Amino acid sequence: MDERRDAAVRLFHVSKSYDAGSFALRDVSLEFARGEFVFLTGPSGAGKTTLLKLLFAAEQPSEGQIVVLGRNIARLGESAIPPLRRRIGVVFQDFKLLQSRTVEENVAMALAVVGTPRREARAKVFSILKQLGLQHRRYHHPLSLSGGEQQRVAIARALVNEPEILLADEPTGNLDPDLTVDIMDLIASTAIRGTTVVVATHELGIVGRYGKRTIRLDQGRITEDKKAVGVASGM
Amino acid sequence: MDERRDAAVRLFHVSKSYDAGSFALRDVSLEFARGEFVFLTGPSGAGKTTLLKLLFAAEQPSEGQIVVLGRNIARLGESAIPPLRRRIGVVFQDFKLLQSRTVEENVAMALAVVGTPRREARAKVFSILKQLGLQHRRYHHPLSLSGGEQQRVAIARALVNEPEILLADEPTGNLDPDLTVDIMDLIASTAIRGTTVVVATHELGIVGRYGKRTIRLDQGRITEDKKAVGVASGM
Amino acid sequence: MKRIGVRLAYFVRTAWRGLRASPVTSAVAVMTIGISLVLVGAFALLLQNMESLLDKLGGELHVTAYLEDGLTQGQQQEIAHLIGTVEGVESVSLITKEEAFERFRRGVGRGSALLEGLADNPLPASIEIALVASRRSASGMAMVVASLDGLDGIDDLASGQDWVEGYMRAVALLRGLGVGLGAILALATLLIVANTIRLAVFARRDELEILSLVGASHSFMQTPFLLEGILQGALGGGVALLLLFALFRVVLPGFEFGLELVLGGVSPRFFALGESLALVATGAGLGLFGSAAAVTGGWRT
Amino acid sequence: MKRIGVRLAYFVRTAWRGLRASPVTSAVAVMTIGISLVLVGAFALLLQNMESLLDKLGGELHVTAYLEDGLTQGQQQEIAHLIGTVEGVESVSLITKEEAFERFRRGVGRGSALLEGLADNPLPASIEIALVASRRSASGMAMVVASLDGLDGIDDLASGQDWVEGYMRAVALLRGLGVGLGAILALATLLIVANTIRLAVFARRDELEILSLVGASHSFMQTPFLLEGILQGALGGGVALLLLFALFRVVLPGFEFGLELVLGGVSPRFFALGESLALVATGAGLGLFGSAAAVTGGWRT
Ligand SMILES: Nc1ncnc2c1ncn2[C@@H]1O[C@H](COP(=O)(O)OP(=O)(O)OP(=O)(O)O)[C@@H](O)[C@H]1O
Ligand SMILES: Nc1ncnc2c1ncn2[C@@H]1O[C@H](COP(=O)(O)OP(=O)(O)OP(=O)(O)O)[C@@H](O)[C@H]1O
Ligand SMILES: [Mg+2]
Ligand SMILES: [Mg+2]
Repeated sequence: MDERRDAAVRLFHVSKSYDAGSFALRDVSLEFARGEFVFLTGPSGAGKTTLLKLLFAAEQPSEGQIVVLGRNIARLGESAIPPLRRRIGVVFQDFKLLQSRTVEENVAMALAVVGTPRREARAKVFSILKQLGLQHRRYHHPLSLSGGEQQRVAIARALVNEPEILLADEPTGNLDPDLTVDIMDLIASTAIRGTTVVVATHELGIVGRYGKRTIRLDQGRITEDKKAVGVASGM
Repeated sequence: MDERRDAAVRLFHVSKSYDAGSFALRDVSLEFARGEFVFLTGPSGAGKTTLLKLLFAAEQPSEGQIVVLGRNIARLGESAIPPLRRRIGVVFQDFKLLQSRTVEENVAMALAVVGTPRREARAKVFSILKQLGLQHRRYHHPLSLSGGEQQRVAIARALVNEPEILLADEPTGNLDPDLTVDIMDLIASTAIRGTTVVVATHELGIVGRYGKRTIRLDQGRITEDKKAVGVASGM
Repeated sequence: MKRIGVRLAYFVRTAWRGLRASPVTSAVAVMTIGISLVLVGAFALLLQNMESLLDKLGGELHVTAYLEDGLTQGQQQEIAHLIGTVEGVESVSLITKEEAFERFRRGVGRGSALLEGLADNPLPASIEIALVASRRSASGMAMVVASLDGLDGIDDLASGQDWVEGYMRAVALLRGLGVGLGAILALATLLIVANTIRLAVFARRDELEILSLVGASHSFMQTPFLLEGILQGALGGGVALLLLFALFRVVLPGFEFGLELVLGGVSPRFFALGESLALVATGAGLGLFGSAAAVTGGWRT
Repeated sequence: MKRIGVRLAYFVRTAWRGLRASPVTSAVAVMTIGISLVLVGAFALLLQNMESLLDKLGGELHVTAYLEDGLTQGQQQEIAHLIGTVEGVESVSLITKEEAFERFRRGVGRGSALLEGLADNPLPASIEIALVASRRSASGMAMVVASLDGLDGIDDLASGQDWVEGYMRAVALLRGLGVGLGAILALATLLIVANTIRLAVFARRDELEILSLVGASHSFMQTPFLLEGILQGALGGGVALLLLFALFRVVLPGFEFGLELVLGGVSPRFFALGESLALVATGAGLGLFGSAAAVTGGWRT
């Protein structure tokens, strides 16, 4: 947060409307510093997922400007989106794992895309799976995993590439309390190493535990932006 | 719980092993009365989903006997499974909604299967969606819903048919705390009306709030079976 | 009773929705069936018309009985009548010496000039004997020849065995090729159609999984797919029929002259109503078969 | 450089896994391409052999110059030589009076008995003039006839215009039918193949969606599918080639006699190496086209 002066993400008066007349996001302005850890909370349908989707260019804003890692999303050509996405890790609310591939192959997809040689990729995948307590499941297919295991595979895929930004949508919704703490600690540690982390979650217990910056959305508007408690940015 | 003497579900020394050598469930014996409300908890990979899958015959036990609504699952022929499933509502951990159908059509699938006339079906669907605060989304497709909205559609589909047994796997994982309480109250109310309800969940807060019977699984074994607090069975 | 009505309505509605929900996939199936049936149908048309040509050629097969010189016209006619009663003979026609000469002159063509130098007509009168269809083979002919042999007034019997041999082989070749190619084509069509629908169903396996989970019986899940298959097949058959008719009406007349050469004066005939319906029914059958094959692939959870 | 190697390896691996992961779907595509190419290929074979038959028949087309009576052999040869130099003439061959009579006798066949009564040979000597390929038409023939007309020693010129007319029409009909049916067949094949692969890709849209979400570029996502298409197409082409060869070797000999009737002595010829490779390449092209069409259907998120 100190060395790099530019923000990782900037939103200027961003609105998003899927259907004419209703807004999933309305006039949102925000700035996330590099290496910052941010919680996104709010009731179901508040626009959390929508906000994350805008950040990795899965949706285009209806109004306003979004600058991610120095690039203006609204002005991005088709061909500029993939390179941007390779610098962003995303944990999807519905995991989006490929049933026909093993756990290892699913995680390795994120590495194949950036051209990592196979041997190197296997080593990286093994190491991240081990951190998530999944190394013994690496040759299984997602369908034969429990919900929590699948969620961890999704997290592994998002982290394996050491992304500059990590977007996590409800990353612990299927985890028990103990695992939740383990995984959130892992995610938090990436922030210490300089990754900007945005976690959308309903679990206020976790939010309280970490004392990080917390942005609350309701009906597409920011209703609260609570600064982090204390100075340290990752413990 | 008083009028009907027979149990809704009985498990006798049930084990389930997907891969030789490892057990997802191990020597589980249980009995759920009709109209009983049971929480199933335990860490990720404990076997909660596996137990639910056995109850609606999505998997066969490796050992032991399972009697559901008077039928022995292990001895059920192919053709006897559908009629049994029509008496059981299931909320899946991954929702299992059809992206190509509207919310209304997704919920109506459970009614079409039992041959409910169309007009009647529409009325029932509307009523259950309204209870879940989703009536305005009934012509939307699941992809255009937030995670929490999709979860409620899955709940609606499980409930619309007034099943004798309701199995819910992590039904509030994508809901914010307020909605969670609303939905859990709705689910609990079905138990009062005589439905046997089994809810697998990580959220110990909810479990505590309702003071219901709570079965804790760990590595496929029952490690705790806490009886309900008090007498009333649904409030 | 009411339940059945509800269910039927559901099946039809679901099948219809299935068709509309995946228009590209459905169009592919219809088109595949259509194109395949155009090929099969064109082939059937060709065979059918070829058969009439063969029939016509077969009608020209005959045994010739050369009569002795010096018979009166009455005697000749008597012999002709007698031959007409022999088993296996369909009809007879008498060729007088003069007619024979005239035919020969025409047959020789340009060289006929040199016939003018002939003083006398050396050709005999003859009787052309057409055979019933079942005797139109080398052996059948030989039987007829045998039963005529030795008849009074007949000098010689010629059955053009060589030609018969060739004709019979050509018929066998064409029929064989026809049936063989037709069978290959039909098999290919069946495979392609079944697999196309299989893929289409595969693309909708989510739906089948969910239906199964909410307690749908196998027949409940399968019926709409089967209906869809039948409908797609029938549509494909209809498309094929229209295309064939268009080809027949629009394309063929341009080749009229050439066709005459190929078909030898047999004017080409399109399918009758029954055959047209059979084509559509074949399409429906293909669709049903394809979707049945696709749908019985086991999909428990 | 290293990146490119890594990437290439990835593409090949992914394409191969794609083929193996959905063996049924891949087999369907290969089979569809194979069957389609068998039809197209059988047709091409037929056309090719028919063309040689037509060529052979065309080679028999000729203008006949009947020579005046009473020329010496030397004079006749001189005229033949002269005619050989005329533009449009490919070759000439002299038929003496005796040869002409012998031919006529053979041509008449059974009726030849009556020629024995002739005292004198009334047939003229003639020169048969074969034309270069470009002149093998009614008008081309007329031009040659015109330039020979009035030549000393020539009594009459006959070009068998009627026959030429019929021949030319038959050729036009067959070529037209050939090209027309071939085009329809090729189009049908293209459609079926493209749509089969389209369905196959459709069945794997999840993979494309996820790849896109983790930042794969379009070319990165498409290349394995295109490779797969090419591979399936080439395999289909190979299958077609084998099937055709089997048909050619195993099935045709059974019809040898009949074939001779149809092909008129032209012995059937299979594809040469180049043509065989072209068939496989056509398959690969079809596969590439099909997967390209399937893959460029837009799949952002
Ligand atoms: N693709 C879409 N098309 C139309 N409407 C959409 C689409 N995606 C989201 N919406 C709507 O936009 C609103 C915000 O959705 P969003 O998914 O951002 O909510 P959320 O905060 O992630 O909720 P949850 O906690 O339930 O996941 C919701 O009302 C939703 O129905
Ligand atoms: N189809 C399958 N094939 C093989 N192994 C399986 C299969 N389904 C589940 N398992 C394994 O069985 C164990 C229990 O899985 P289950 O899904 O029942 O856990 P769970 O309690 O629901 O966990 P979670 O809270 O993470 O959803 C896990 O270790 C899982 O990997
Ligand atoms: Mg969301
Ligand atoms: Mg589970």
